[in-house]
Amino acid sequence: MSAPTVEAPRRVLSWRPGPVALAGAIAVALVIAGELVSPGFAGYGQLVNLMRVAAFLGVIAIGQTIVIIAGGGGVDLSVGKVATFAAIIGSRVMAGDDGDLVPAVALALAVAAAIGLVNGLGVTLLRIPPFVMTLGMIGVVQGLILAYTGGQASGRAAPALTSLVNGRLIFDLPGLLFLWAALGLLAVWLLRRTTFGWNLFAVGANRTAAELSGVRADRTLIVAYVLSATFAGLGGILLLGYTESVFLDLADQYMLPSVAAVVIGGTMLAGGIGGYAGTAVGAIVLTVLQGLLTTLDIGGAGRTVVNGVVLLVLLSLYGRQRRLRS
Amino acid sequence: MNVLREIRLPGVQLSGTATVAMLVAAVVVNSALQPNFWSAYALTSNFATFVPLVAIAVGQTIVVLSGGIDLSLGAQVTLSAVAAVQLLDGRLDRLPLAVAAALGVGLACGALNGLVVALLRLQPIVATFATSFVFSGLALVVLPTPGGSVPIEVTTVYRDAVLGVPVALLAILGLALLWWVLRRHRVLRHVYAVGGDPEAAYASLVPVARTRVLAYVLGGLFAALAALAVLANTGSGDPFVGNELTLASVAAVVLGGTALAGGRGGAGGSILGAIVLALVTNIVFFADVPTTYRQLVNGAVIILALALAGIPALQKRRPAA
Amino acid sequence: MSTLLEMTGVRKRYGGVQALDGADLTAVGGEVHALLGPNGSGKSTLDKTLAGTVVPDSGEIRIDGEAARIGGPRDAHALGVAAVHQQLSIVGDLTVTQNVVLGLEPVRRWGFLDHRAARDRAAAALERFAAAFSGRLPLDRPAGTLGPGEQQIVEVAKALAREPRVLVLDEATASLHKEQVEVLFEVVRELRAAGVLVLFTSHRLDEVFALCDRATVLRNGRTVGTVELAATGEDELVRLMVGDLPHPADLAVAPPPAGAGAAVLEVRGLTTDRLRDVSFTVRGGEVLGLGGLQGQGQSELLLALFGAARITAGEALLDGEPLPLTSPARAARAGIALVPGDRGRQGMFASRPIQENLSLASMHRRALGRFALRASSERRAARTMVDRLQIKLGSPADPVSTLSGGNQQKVVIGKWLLDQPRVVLLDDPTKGVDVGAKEEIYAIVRALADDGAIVVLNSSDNRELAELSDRVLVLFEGAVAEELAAAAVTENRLVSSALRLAPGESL
Amino acid sequence: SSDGGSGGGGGRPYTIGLSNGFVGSEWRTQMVEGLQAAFAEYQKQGAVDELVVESADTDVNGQIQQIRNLINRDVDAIIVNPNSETALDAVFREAEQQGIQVFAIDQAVTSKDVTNVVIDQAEWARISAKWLAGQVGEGGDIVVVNGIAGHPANEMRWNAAKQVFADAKVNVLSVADGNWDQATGQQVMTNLLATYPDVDGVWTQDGMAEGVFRAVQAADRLKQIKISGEARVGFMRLWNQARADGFESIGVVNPPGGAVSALHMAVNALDGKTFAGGKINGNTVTIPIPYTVDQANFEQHWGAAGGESDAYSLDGSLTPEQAAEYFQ
Ligand SMILES: Nc1ncnc2c1ncn2[C@@H]1O[C@H](COP(=O)(O)OP(=O)(O)OP(=O)(O)O)[C@@H](O)[C@H]1O
Ligand SMILES: Nc1ncnc2c1ncn2[C@@H]1O[C@H](COP(=O)(O)OP(=O)(O)OP(=O)(O)O)[C@@H](O)[C@H]1O
Ligand SMILES: O[C@@H]1[C@@H](O)[C@H](O)OC[C@H]1O
Ligand SMILES: [Mg+2]
Ligand SMILES: [Mg+2]
Repeated sequence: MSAPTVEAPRRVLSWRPGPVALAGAIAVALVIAGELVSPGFAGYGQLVNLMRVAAFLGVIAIGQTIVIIAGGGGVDLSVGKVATFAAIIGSRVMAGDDGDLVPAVALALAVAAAIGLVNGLGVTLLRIPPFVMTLGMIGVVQGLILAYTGGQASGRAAPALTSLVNGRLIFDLPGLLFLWAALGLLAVWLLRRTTFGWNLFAVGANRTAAELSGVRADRTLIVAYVLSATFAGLGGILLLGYTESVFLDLADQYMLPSVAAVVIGGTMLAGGIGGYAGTAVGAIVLTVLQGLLTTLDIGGAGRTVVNGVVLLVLLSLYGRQRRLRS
Repeated sequence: MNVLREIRLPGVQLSGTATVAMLVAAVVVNSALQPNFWSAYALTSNFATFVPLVAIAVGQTIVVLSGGIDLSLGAQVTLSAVAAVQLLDGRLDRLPLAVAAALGVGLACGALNGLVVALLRLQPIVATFATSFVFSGLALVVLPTPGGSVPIEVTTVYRDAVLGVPVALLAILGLALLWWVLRRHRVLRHVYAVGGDPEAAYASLVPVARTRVLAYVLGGLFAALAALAVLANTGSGDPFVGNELTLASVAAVVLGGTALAGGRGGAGGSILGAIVLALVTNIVFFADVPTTYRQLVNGAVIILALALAGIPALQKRRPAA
Repeated sequence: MSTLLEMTGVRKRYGGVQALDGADLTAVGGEVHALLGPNGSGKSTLDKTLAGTVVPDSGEIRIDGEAARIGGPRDAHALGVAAVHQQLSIVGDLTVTQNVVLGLEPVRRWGFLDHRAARDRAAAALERFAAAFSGRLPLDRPAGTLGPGEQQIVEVAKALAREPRVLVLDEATASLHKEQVEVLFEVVRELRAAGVLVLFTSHRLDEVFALCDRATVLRNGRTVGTVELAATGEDELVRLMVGDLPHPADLAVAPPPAGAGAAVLEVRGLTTDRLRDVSFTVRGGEVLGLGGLQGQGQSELLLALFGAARITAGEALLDGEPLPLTSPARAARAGIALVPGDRGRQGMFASRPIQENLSLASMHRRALGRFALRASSERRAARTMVDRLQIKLGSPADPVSTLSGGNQQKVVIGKWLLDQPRVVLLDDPTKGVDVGAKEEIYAIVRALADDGAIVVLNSSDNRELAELSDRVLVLFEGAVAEELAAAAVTENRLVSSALRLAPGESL
Repeated sequence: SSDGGSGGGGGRPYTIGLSNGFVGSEWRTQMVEGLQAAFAEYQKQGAVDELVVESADTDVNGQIQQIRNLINRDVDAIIVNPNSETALDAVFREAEQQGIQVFAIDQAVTSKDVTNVVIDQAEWARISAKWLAGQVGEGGDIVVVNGIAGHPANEMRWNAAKQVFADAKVNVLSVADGNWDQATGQQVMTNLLATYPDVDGVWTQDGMAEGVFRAVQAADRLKQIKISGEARVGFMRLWNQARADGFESIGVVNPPGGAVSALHMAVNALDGKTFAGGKINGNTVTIPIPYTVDQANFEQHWGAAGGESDAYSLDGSLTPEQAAEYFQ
């Protein structure tokens, strides 16, 4: 046996920079393509706009990343509805008044977290497959929304929230981007530098082994679903700041794109592999793609087909699974 | 070692009895709430309603068994349906052509999915989400606005009964029979093996890539059959008609006892699961649940059904602490 | 006899690891050829290039003198190669029959399955091993419900059913008990007589000497020589494999918390589905072995003590305090460690870095507020274990799946050593571990005991039990049948005791 | 109603069913609530006894099930806001065969077994398109934020508006889809502005104008870009605030109250009356667009509706008397 080789552990805690860099390169390529086909697309103002739009998806996808990493078929299809519900609660409570902003956000996030808790309990204690648990939850939350609003969402964003989201800070960048950066760093830290994060990866990679290593797998999973719903709720609140008014289906459309952003970012749906940096870039890629498709005047049908094809190309660049034969 | 096997279980897998029990309960409750549940019209119309979801659920089952999932099945239904209805143009003599077109489209869509999932090795949830855009976009190209018509004979026969047995029920039995036949074929055995453990299957000489492609192709085949049922049920073409069947098909698969992780389960359960799903909607209606709460109750019932099935697993798993 | 198989200059690189670095192997039909080497030397990789699950970067494989292109398992099958890999290829949800015929299912017209023919073929392949299933072949049981040894036999039967000319057995005996091994050997000898080439890999040298004709030894991915075993002594072979045996390092493991020296574990009437009224007492500093035929509840007992089995009666006290037997997490917090028997399923996080695998069980101790990790201290902790256990790796950031089997096992053990356990439960801890590493692990076990920890050890290897245990409980059908103490703990005694208890199963 | 099995027919009081396949929109809520209020009036008169509401987010297949449930509930008439222009044809026939009268609202359907009671979507679009064309003038450049491509109402509206712009020689630079969703409309308009910062106007439909406005406002181009608006309170609030700076817009009412108009028609029809000649074209009864909010009458409408919540659509429906005039 040769002497044990311990290489300089240069990337002990950073996992696979590959997909992130690649996704970033693709985002840049899309922007350049956009500028070529519709000049103005790569202007500073438009880039900032795109980043701002990406932020909503990016924040919602934080939780989606966590849940997917947790494995066991982990996925949260209810993020869109939960985001909508949080925005509805928030807008009704703050009702356009800065004074009520904090309680409004707190209440909205608490309700979101409670929904996440139910998802988590269903997935762990009752062993309902996450896909179906969170799918059923969509109907439940929709019912709660109708009951809460009577079918008419009302209320308005507090000015402070709007100026946080839309207002320009340094470099003419909206506050939302700083907020997203901070949340993103928090997510990365949580995943890479905390016992929760490492437990999460362990549970995702091999739940039995995790339990037999003393990890409380159920608790970890429940926390994952609570975080997912909470970040979704936060995304909904931020979206409220952007639109200022609220609607019954405000954030519903984020359901599958949030999963796509995670996968494009290199996280494996099988669980146990991935990270948030990739997801953030994935959210940007998807948003730039939508922006590009919007400015191309190719008609709804063509746009839809191109959207699908480009997604496939993106995925085939790195969203691939291992091969069976090495 | 059974303890650890349970810890390892990725989710509930309903037993056949649980699914059947659910169906019986749904039928009993529904017939109690709906006075004319057993009338000829109610029976034929109920079964007519079930067929599209049943068909697509069988297709989804095969894909799920292979370890995948197909979020484009609904879009495939749409594309197959609009292709068929365009050719059909209201003429009965064109029916064989239209059926062939629907099947051809379904198989081609399945082949594309198989290609991207098995050969390019893209992750199925997102890959098929992407192909669903391709299929729905193409559906709009084929049929830019709703139109086209199905010969009246087709829609009439679909709503008819033969010797008191609804034609739509016969269609469901036909789907079950098709499944029963497939189940006895080597390809389905390989589908189970690949879904159960791809690496082991590969080392055991199973043509993994080809099997995966075939699973998606079979998914497409059943999507095409669903499309034909949709056409018979609706009587005309619509470029959005099937898209929402997708998620319901996954719910039906799980209610039917197939593990989303792959390799375990079967389409028999999914057929029952699809019927249960449709009956729950009826029950909620006939129980006069206020409209505000219908979706809530619907979602909660599905979660509860799965939860009840999960409780035995819970009890087995841990000692009373 | 003419050369049947010739592998020359085979190279395979995985990222930063050169798994095979120009390995050669030449073998003839009608011999049992051992493929030996320390953990990570490339044995399995070489086997896989032959079986088609790994495509080498370069090198040549000739069969009957013809250059063979093996692009996948089915190419290998066409050339008459069948393999039992170290990592089993059993599909747990399929029945035993379905597994045995998998990929080569007998079919009738149009590809429809012929169930009768499949059963017949499976029954024929398994018949030889009937005794291992207490006479009744579990043809229709899902293979996943079988024990590890039984699964291993199904895997062997599957390979045999392919009627190979070249049969690869990569640690195919690792989960087998002595009796089962004997049956397998009989079959192998018949195959040899029929002109089949059997490539045999095992870390149990007695098996190698008992069965094989020649041995090719790999080191660091290169062939260091081929020897006639009849003319080679064990020491010589070991030296060929590992160079001079390293002195077990000065293994100062983290000592258990002060005052734990007098720890006492008292088990009273422990009963589960598979255990009947098990009672015993162990003290700190003692190694308690669990003996008997395989599958008599040894693993279940360890799992039960770790809170991972459903207990219907009984209790366990550590220093007089009742142990929570309800969850592994609680057990771990009470100072218990378990090295489980099934490394892949229960022990490791294949896709996660070696670093995390090592840190996981103990990181909360080093974390700020049990939550915030410091990269540097985690790195240091992992490095300590890598050095102590001499884990051969590229970088600690690599997934643990990139390690050889033996090195993976060291990682699984290492994660608990960082946690300063008071009670260490070991389920076959040296399965698949090479001679050198085995010595290291033995030294660790002794050091743990010397520092006052309680060690409970299950092993499929009676030699190992005899060497390490102060006392052995022989289990039979979930109950303690006999207790062997001190001088009575010998390999022979263990074997005879196990067999005597199962007269119906004379193998 | 008490007659079993075959449903339909019989005299007063009538049972009416509503099938609505989309609830993610305040407009639909208003539609349902308006119908319920009008229904209560008829109930007092003893003309009707029960309103059976089927309202959920669903697809065509689900709506077929809704309608079958209503048939099984023995309703006398069904008011349906259809999820498809064509794909409910066969189930409508089932209803017709059981003697149930079906009225489609909001969007016309092709089935001859149904009476469409709808506004003229093409005309609805033409009003705002003409206004915008007038604002940007010949040679003006505009972009368009439409609803969902392939959706019948969307196609009808856009085909009419497109013609208006062609006739007025207005250049349509790009057409994008905003999914009848304010947030999406806002994002889409933001993207369009990046590529076409110098457009003179944007034509959009109801349900997206508020988002489009915010996007233009964020780009600080409200003064340069004309926006065809919507008659909803949220948009009108923005309009009101911007009026001081000279902002002008238009909001054509797309009345949720169409359901109420249809209810009046249904009661008349169930009473055995038939449509007067000239009032029905094929199987379509076109009800007038109630009114249009414009620069001139803004104050008046804002004064009346400003207290409602943002999602409220300005509304209007036929009175029972007006509805009766459609019959012989
Ligand atoms: N880790 C994995 N997880 C899931 N799928 C995988 C994995 N690795 C490989 N696959 C799939 O299995 C296939 C195995 O490759 P290969 O092409 O050799 O298949 P095969 O069994 O030889 O079939 P054929 O001979 O028909 O090509 C890959 O193409 C891929 O689709
Ligand atoms: N899939 C893989 N990815 C990366 N490295 C690998 C992979 N498989 C094997 N290796 C590396 O190749 C080397 C040889 O491994 P191999 O499994 O062939 O060893 P072995 O001789 O069979 O060892 P053991 O006795 O422990 O089974 C090891 O260093 C191992 O870490
Ligand atoms: O049906 C449509 C409604 O749902 C939407 O919200 O507004 C416009 C209507 O035509
Ligand atoms: Mg090996
Ligand atoms: Mg191949």
